[in-house]
Amino acid sequence: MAAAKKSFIMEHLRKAHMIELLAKGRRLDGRELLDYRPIEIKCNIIQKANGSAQVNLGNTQVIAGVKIEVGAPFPDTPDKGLLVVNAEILPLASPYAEPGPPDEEAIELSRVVDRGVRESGMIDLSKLVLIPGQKVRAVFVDVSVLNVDGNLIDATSYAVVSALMTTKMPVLEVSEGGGIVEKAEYIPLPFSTIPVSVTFARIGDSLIVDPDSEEESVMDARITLTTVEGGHLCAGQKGLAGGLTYEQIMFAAETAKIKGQEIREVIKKAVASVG
Amino acid sequence: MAAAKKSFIMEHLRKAHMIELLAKGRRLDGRELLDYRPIEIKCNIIQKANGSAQVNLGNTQVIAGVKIEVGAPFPDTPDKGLLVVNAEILPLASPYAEPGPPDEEAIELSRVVDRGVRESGMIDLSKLVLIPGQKVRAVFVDVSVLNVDGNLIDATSYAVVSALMTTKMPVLEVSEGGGIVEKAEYIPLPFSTIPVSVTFARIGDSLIVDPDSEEESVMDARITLTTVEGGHLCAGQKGLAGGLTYEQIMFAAETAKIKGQEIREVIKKAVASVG
Amino acid sequence: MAAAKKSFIMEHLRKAHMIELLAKGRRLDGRELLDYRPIEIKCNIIQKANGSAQVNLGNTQVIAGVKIEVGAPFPDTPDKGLLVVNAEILPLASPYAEPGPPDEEAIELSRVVDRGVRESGMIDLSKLVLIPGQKVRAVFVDVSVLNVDGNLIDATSYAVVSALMTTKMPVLEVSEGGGIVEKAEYIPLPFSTIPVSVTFARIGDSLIVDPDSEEESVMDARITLTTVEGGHLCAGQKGLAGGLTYEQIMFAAETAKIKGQEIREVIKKAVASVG
Amino acid sequence: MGKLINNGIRLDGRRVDELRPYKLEVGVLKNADGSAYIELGKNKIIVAVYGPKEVHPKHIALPDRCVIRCRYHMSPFSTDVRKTPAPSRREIEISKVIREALEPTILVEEYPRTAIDIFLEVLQSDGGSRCAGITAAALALADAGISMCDLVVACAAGKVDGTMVLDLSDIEDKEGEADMPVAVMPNLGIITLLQLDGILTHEEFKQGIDLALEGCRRLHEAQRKALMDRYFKTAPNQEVE
Amino acid sequence: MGKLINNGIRLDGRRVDELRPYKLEVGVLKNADGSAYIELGKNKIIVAVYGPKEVHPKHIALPDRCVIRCRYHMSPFSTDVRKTPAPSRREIEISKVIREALEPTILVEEYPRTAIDIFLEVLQSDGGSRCAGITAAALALADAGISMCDLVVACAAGKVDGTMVLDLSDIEDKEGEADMPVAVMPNLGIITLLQLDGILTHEEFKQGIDLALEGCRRLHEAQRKALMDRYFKTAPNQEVE
Amino acid sequence: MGKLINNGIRLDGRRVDELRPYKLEVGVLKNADGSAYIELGKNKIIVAVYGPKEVHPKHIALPDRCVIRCRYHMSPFSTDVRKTPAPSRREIEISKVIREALEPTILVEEYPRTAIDIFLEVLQSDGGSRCAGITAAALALADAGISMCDLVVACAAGKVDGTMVLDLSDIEDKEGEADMPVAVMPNLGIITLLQLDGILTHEEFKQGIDLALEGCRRLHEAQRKALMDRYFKTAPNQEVE
Repeated sequence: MAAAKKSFIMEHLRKAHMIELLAKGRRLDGRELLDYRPIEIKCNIIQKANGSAQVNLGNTQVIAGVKIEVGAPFPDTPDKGLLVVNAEILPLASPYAEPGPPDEEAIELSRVVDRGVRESGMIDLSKLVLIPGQKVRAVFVDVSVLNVDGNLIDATSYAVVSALMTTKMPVLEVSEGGGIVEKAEYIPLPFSTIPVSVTFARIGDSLIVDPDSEEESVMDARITLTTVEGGHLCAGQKGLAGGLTYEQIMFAAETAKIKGQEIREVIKKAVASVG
Repeated sequence: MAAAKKSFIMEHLRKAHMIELLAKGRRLDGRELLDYRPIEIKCNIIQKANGSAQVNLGNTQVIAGVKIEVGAPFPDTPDKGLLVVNAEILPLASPYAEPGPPDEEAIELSRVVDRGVRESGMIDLSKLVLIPGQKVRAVFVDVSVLNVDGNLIDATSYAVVSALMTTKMPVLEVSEGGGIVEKAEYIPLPFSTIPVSVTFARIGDSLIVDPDSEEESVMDARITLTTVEGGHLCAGQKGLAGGLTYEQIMFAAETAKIKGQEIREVIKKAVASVG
Repeated sequence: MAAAKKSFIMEHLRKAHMIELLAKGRRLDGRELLDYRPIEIKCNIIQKANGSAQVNLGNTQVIAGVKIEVGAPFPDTPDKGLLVVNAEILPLASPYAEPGPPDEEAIELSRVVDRGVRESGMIDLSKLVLIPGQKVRAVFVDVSVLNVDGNLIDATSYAVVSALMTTKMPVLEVSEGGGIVEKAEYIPLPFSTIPVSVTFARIGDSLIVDPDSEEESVMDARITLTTVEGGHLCAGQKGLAGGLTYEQIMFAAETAKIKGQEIREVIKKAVASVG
Repeated sequence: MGKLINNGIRLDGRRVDELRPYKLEVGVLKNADGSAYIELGKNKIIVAVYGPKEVHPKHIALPDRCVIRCRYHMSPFSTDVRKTPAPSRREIEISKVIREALEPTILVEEYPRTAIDIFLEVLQSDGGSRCAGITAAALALADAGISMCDLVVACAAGKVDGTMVLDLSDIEDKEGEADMPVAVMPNLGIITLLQLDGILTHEEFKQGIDLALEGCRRLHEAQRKALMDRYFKTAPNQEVE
Repeated sequence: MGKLINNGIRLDGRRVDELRPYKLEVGVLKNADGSAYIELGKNKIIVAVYGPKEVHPKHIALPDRCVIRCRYHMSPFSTDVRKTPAPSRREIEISKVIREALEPTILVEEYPRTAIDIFLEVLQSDGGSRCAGITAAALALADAGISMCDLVVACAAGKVDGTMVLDLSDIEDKEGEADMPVAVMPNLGIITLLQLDGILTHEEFKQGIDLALEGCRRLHEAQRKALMDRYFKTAPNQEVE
Repeated sequence: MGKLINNGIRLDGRRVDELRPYKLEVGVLKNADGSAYIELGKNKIIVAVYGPKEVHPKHIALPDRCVIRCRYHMSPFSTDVRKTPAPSRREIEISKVIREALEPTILVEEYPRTAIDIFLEVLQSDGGSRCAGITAAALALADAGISMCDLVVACAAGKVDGTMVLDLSDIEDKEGEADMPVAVMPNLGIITLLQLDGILTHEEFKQGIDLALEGCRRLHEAQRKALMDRYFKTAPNQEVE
């Protein structure tokens, strides 16, 4: 996505104004520094997918869909299924998004969300093996970003996790000849912990969570920290052309644990409601 | 192919002049509204291909070549051979054609001609199976457009059909181990009906067949209707940024039947002449 | 690599000056017309590669690395291993190099060096077959050009030949089931003659060897001739938008034999030093 | 008895001249200048319009009119078997015919030197997704305030088990004899999309177009209602018109 | 006795210094500014020239000369096994050497800030297609009225069964010991293309070039005749020169 | 006993807080405006900087600052299994995080309307190549004379066999529990890169950052020495500072 063309004077004014406001602990839309916007999660909205979820995080809207296929494992992990997360920032999502292959922003988005899920151990890939070294289940999680209003990483992450949690896959049996027979029965994906990412923006000296597009347009640095059930960290990614102090990072790590637990409950509730 | 850069005033004048002329039932090159330009078809011009034909439709020149290979069927049609039609508007064909992968115009051309052949049932793909679900014949029909002077769809369609009708393929035998053995004998492709497309241009209120480049540069809408032996319709495609009335479409459907039968005879004669 | 943007007047002056100088048998950097710049060859510099060599030819710097894999032979040469030479002019090598897939200059470079090795018969590809028609060794020689200062063809050629000569590959055994078992033992690639390319530039009426970037920027034509041990020619490629006389070509052929033998000794010595 | 129609009743319980259930909504995306959403059978399609806006690169701008660009794209999870995200040749052709179905109604001369982008995303696909997409895209254009001389509405007819039927589902499209998508400017009666795949007699061809136009007429009512809901529902109990 | 030459006679019946049958034609395409067609053995190649014309993008234009662009491309049906339409690395290299074989004869300074495009399409391929392509392309340039200081004509020599032969066929190219394509400006005697694949002694190298130049001389006669036929055949029985 | 650490000693003989052997060199390429080379364990990485320079295409230039572009690329022979030359998604992401780790220190406002290109080529890869690349790239920027408010230096810490360790090798990265690359502006103490893959308690996270920063401190000494060697070693036996 091309960066928004900016009026440079207006940009500096807006940033100065926002820094002043944040120093008083307030944000343009009235939120506290560590408040998320409303999070709405709707699961099972795409019947043709094995699992799906739409997440609205304020005006940011994303849909994740899970498709499960049979494929070959990677040569160096013959005893593991495949997990592939891929996000596309659709051209309908923003005046700055353009058709074409994913740019570096979309690739980073996909890979950060992928690592959050993968490193948390949420999905036990060793349970997705059909014939070791030959046939495994491949879990494709595709994300379509429909409207961009900041913090795509968290919205995408929650959609991916919710879609995985509501995924049903057919029981498969390996026949004697090595063929795969699909049964009419469906089982859930083998998942355990729920990883939750929390994304911070640094604007001036203030650290806020869940920046919207206007805040992102003036932020200096970004950091995403993902925690597992219980609060341990499992993934992190600093972004943008600014830095962070040691103290800011430690503060973010503590906050990610607390906010992560709150959001984990939101996800659980949304998933339970379609249970 | 990039649209021709146009002088807008000249374009409007030319169009006004052409509409006036067409209202009197005449065309710039002297044809009647429902006259085709001369159609020349030469078959078997590429010895390395299994079948081939060059079609000159006025100054529009195209060559189709058929290559038959052995491939795997699509998973959802294990009992059918493959048919692939692909047309390239070569950069030597026009000042507006450019090197590179096919643009939307070339893709539409390929797909419209492909559907005309496919939906007519001309080629019985079920007779091209060698080992069901594993090995089938794959019929590649590639078209090189050498000179563009309007109505590429019909020229390409006639070249593809003529090339298929003159195609010879080696007899193949499946050995016990599942290998494929090529015999020295050659047989024709199993084909039945001859689909013939007829393309109309609407310019103002007039409907003409076989538009040349000059007519295409001012046409409002295009419609192609393909008929099979006996006159039933088997494929259709409206194109361009204008519409058609109900009556124009019904008139086109009737005309496609009549002109289609005339052109079918031309194709048969060309094919018969190479035995 | 985009051609250098040039000041046209300066270019003409520089060329005139250089032609004058060359007519007196002298070059800008003091070399004789048939002198190479110093050739430094360091082998085995990349431990993860099966073979490797860095060549510095004046300020031109290239690294070649050999990786040996198991692959399928081409259908029309079931009894031969694979040899693939691929050179990339890295963006760090010159202000005019750009990231992206190889352009025509890099493709020509790869293919000319590839043919020099291939046509010389240096590598006996028939000795790289594991299971005829099914599994063979594939020898990938990748070249990263690190700094461009003229005569990439020769620098790349010497690096590729030196890397191949120092290549060690694991002994492979074909098990009964057709599997490939890798042994802990290593053997050299089966090579015989050492092909050596010699590249000439024509500037005005003078023929020089090993042009640097400044000489290349004014050269009229280029010719590369490769000889095998003993002096026979095995490959040639004329380049650039100028021509050569019959006499110039015959002179180049004789000179390629003499200079080739000198450089062959340099390569042998470098290879022997790591033996 | 056919396998797709029994006693005049189709597999999904419809009569031969019945549409699948549908739902139309206008103004569903915040960033787009105009947007709309359609469900038709299992189809779920969202459409955004951006423009009129500056054109990049500039040399493709036209001095006397705007450029219309259109992209029909399927999300990877929208199909029975996962679709790779890169646009297929099918998607490229459909993008073209959708653009050409909508362009006749846009007053392109009102927006010289600009571009209008129409993006259709198929979130779930069923038979007739190009028609459903056109019906929604016309609403998104209206929502964006683009000058048009009419709406455009689309619907397919086809031949299934020897009978002409309206609005083919996925399985009817695959197993049936013919499919014919039609788009029309409903007030002007101008047909702006016509495709045919499969063999029809001339009589069936006419029947099919008549049937498709009848489907378009009904969907056009739904279009009008969706626009009303968006723009004139000032108070809950006060239906405008 | 070799398998490719027996008693001085090659598989296709030729002597070692004989060309394959050929046919040259000028002005075969309507839209191109210049065009030509060549058959040489089984080769069938058509060439179009467009230009001098405006350059896009503009920043690649040169202030003191024209840019020459060249594309050698094989139709998918031109080869024994179907070739995918996307340009291969081989086609990209051959496009470059053909351009560099033709460029020495073009008076590029006469056309500052413009481009000349040369498009070669191989409709059927045989040994020596790059040489045949160059021979035809020079005619297409002449047909386009481009200022040139000479024509260019090309022909290969090579080593087959230990013998130096002229104009290798497909099988001689594949099974033979060496192949050496040569292009020359026939009146000026300047060599503009030289490639060699395969081992030759210096004596054989010289023989090969001499043989190739002799082939070029004969093909140049054919070039002149083709141009005559196109431009000076005013009346049927009146041979000009 | 773990399989990667025994009695506090790692497979390659290091203690848990020890760096692999390293070597830093400045000014290694002739054409680049600045360049540097680093070896760290088996990593061999060369970095070139070009700029500040004119931007193409012009519309991506910024009126009040320079654009920083960065490419991290692995040579095909740099890895255990040959890597195809086209950039992978991993390389694209790493290019972005390296650029964002370096950009905070560059005084971009000093170079309006220009671009600075940073090219990293991994000639041989080992664990921690992105960190080693950043450490070398900062030297290449300094060598190019780019205005910076500090250097940048990077090092990873991680968890292996339950223990926090410094500067993970390839096998420790693959078989260990967690890897955390960190970059810092050493004099200002600002952290410009932080990534984490794998589960850590908050205490381990803090330990890891402390360990990584200690590694950075040591590598920063090496950076300073490399710059001294390049710029102030006027006579062999005269060490400056």
